[in-house]
Amino acid sequence: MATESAAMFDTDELVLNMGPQHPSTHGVLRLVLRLDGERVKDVDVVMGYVHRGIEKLSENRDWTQIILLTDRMDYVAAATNNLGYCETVEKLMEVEVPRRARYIRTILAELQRIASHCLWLGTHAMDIGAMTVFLYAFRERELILDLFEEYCGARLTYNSMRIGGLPLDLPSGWDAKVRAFCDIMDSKVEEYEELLTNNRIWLQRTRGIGVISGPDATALGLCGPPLRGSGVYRDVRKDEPYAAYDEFEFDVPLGTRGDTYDRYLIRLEEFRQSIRIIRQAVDGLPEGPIMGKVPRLLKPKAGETYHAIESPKGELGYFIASDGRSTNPYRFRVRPPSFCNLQGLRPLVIGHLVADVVALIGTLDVVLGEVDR
Amino acid sequence: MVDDQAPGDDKAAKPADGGAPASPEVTPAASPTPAVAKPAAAAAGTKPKPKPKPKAPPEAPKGPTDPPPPDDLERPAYLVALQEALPDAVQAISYWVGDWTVIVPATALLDVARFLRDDDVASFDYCSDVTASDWPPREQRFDVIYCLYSIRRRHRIRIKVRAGETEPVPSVTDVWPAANWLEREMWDMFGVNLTGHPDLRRILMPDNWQGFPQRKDYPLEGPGEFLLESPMEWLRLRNMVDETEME
Amino acid sequence: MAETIAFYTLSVLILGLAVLVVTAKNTVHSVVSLVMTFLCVAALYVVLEAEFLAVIQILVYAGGIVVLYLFVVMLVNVGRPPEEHRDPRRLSVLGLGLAGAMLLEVAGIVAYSYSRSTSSVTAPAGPSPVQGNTEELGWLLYTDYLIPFELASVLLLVAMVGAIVLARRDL
Amino acid sequence: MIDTVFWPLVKIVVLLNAVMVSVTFMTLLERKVIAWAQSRLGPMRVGPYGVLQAIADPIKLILKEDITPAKADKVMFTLAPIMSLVPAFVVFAVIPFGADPFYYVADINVGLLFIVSVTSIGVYGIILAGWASNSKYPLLASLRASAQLISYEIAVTMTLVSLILTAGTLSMVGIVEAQQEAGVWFGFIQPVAFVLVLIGGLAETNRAPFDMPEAEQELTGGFHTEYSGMRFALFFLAEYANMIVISAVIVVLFWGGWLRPFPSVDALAVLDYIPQWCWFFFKMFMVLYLFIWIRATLPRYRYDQLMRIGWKVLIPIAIANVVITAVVKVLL
Repeated sequence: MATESAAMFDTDELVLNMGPQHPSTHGVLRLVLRLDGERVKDVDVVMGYVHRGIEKLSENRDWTQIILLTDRMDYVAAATNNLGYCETVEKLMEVEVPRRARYIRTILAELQRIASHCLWLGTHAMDIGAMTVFLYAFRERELILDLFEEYCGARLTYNSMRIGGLPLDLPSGWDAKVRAFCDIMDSKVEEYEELLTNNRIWLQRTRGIGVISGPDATALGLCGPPLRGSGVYRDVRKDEPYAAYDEFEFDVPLGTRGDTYDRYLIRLEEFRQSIRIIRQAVDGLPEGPIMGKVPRLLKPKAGETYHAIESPKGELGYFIASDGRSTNPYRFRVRPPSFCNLQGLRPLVIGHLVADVVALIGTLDVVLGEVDR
Repeated sequence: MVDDQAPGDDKAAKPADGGAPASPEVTPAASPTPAVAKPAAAAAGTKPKPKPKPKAPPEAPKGPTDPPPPDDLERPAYLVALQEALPDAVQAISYWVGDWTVIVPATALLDVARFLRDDDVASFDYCSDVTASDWPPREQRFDVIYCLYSIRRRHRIRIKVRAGETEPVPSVTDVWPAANWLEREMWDMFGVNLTGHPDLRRILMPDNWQGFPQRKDYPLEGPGEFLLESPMEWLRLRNMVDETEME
Repeated sequence: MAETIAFYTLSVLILGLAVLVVTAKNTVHSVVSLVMTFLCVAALYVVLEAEFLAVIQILVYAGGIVVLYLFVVMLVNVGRPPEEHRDPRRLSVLGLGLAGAMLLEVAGIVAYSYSRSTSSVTAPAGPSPVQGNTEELGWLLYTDYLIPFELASVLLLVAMVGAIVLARRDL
Repeated sequence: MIDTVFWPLVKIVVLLNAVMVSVTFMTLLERKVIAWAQSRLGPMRVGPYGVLQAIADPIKLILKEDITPAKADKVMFTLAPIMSLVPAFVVFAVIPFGADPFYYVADINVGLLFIVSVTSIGVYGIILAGWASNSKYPLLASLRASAQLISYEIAVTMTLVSLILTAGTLSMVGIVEAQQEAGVWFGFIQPVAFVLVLIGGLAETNRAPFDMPEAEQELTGGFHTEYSGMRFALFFLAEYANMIVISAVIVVLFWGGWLRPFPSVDALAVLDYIPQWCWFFFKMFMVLYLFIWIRATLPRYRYDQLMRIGWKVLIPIAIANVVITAVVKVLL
């Protein structure tokens, strides 16, 4: 009897399988949580459910055909994926991109950043239970998608860049629409702030949740807003300028505490900075060609390079090796920011509650299409 | 999930496509084995099999060029420091379109990694990427590539380690925790013989996957050679895993 | 007439459910039967026009205590098959003895109350200045039975403190 | 016989149907209000402006296949939705929609206590649903829900004590009459109590921002994850019926029930031409609207924060409120 009652007071570990079909794992992420009550003791992150082998596929495609494969990685930020790939190949081929094309690329990339952050804000807020923000954010994202549709005809997977420049010039009147959008977005960011920034519940749900120090975040390879949220000054746009970023003024917001709330503030500030960049780019848009001098048959010289850009999620790097003989890359490797950020989930989550798990998945802003590729 | 197979053995997972029974583990990395060097062998005119591959690439590259830097180019301070501190560790230095690469032997990898992380001039505190590329004709077929970045000093470097199929490559997870998953993915895709990794499991492919998809001799199409060989067995294994996964 | 029907129906229900409480193999089923029993008892109180008592019966027993029972039962039983009854006849002698004693006691009380049927058992000492069931109960508790009432509350307080001390090991 | 059996039965039937219909339209109202809050239109397809959506939804739920999971406890799985629905409906018996006995089923002298005790039974439906589903998410959710219900019940009941002290009666009709005599709605005398009951009511009905038990994003729907079809609809009915109950109780206790504004000011007697039940339903609608508005606006609390608020904030305030009310009552 004594042993029995002792056994009855043992606490069992509850293994909870979260996903891959779960409303807030942002796709097909699966978490195997080991719970003590509702507190997470350990988590095993399982992924690969949408692994399509984009790297392998790309090694068997033309250099140009790969652009449309990159659309499918981070499908909420297709333009930055295009940009990163095209920049890398241009670096490998040492192609000069005309200034106008670089400006337009910057505008597209920053619009894309706003769109991606809108989606992040909506889903993150939704995970924490603020469902109205979700629809507000999607309302603004819709405006950007309209702009993209007008530019290249597609709303999600744009295929909007080419190696050496751009396939299309801006439609007439597009810049005015972008300016109008910037004005709208300015006021909408205020609206998001009103709804969330000083909301007591929002503060309680995000402050002090998922704290990670700057050195830890660096060591873990976090990138983008999660890294900057811990106060590490790292923004590829500033550190290794690409496209036309060295010609614009913008600030890199940094966090101080490294918690979910700081990462939220940073992304909200990035809305404003993106708008600032877009305004400068639209105002200073130079005339000129949109396509550089690129041979018709792309066949870079044998060699390898790694090039990174700042995608909305963080450092999006491409490692590309050309063998100099075939018309496809010999090795095509993507350094997916979501993948590296997702690696930070385990240390962030341990010790928190189940309800925080969804908040932390949200704060890392992972897109499973990019994690799995 | 956690207590699934311990897939540390990359020999068992050699793709055996098209009925080429040559097993690479007989002569590991000693000479280009028939299976791995088949395209090269076909190009050379020798005919090891009566059934040649219909779509063999015309000529397989022998390996990356790794061009040396031009003589008039000044080497960055961190490279000089590295060469001074560990002169034996640097096999070669390569420069291409603005990227510096040091090629180090696998045995010296950890020393180089620690030096690059801790040295004040270098201070490569951020491990951007770990990946590999596969050059089957070469004796040491894998290039394991570490893309490093220094947030403090804002410069980049790549470390490259050449490794044969069974040659051990130490894990740098202790140096940069970021390498944990990246190495897992590299192992998952290439089957590089990683040693000392804390959690070496498949990451993108299913746990019971056979073969390493990113290798150049792995077929692009088809649901995997294992499925082609014995679909019923594949189905059985798959169902079994599904049941045991249900905790 | 209607009251009689209600009384007997409820009595049968209570007895049947009470038997279910002790015979159900699954502990959760047994606890649910217990809840039903309490609800029927409450209904019985309503028939006796003791609404306050009925409501308190539901609130305290059905809505409070048994919920905690259910909690414990659910948590302890997760993933375990319901335990088989061990030798059911082992304690039957003791049980029978207790039942007999209980019967004797009830019989004694009935006989005693019949023998003194002139004076009401529940009559308050002083004249009650209030009307109604609830008020009367309150009046009784705070006049005649003040000390037992306060003692009971102190007892509950002690029990609560004890439970907290037991539950928190790091106190 | 007609007075004691027939009329009450008729009233019960009418009331039950009215509650069911109002629940369906309540869902439509919720969808519409939230849609407007979110700058969209909400249901627009079924009927003009989507008003018939309220009919289409229940029909859909009734026609859906009713699935019982293979490893569920069949008896309890069926019993749970019933156990959560019945208390929610029983409570309507004592809610007075007007001064005339025609407007309520019963006026028992422990009306308020009756409501508290009967609603406390509703927790069984949730616990048993979670347990009987034999699935982890519902189990976690039902644990959350029952812990939440029990803790907030304490706070709400404590607060109600101060109301009882103010009104001097437990009868629902009596409480409204007391407000008439006092000439002021108790919401103005006991604003703290109103806020407490409102928060507690939100928590007890598992509404945002306290909707952890049903947190779709965390627990994939909560204790009714495994339910479908009509049994799910029963939970749905129970939840919304509970909302209506809570709003009705709030109206009776704090906003004068069927009374017009400023019941003691004769100059406004013209307002009496509006029927009493209209006042009641108007006030109830306002409270329900408040519930929906809150849901559209606020994020969700975390479970431990919710419990902390319940035990460390609401209950102490409620107890303090009782003490203060008692002292004031004795002094006056």
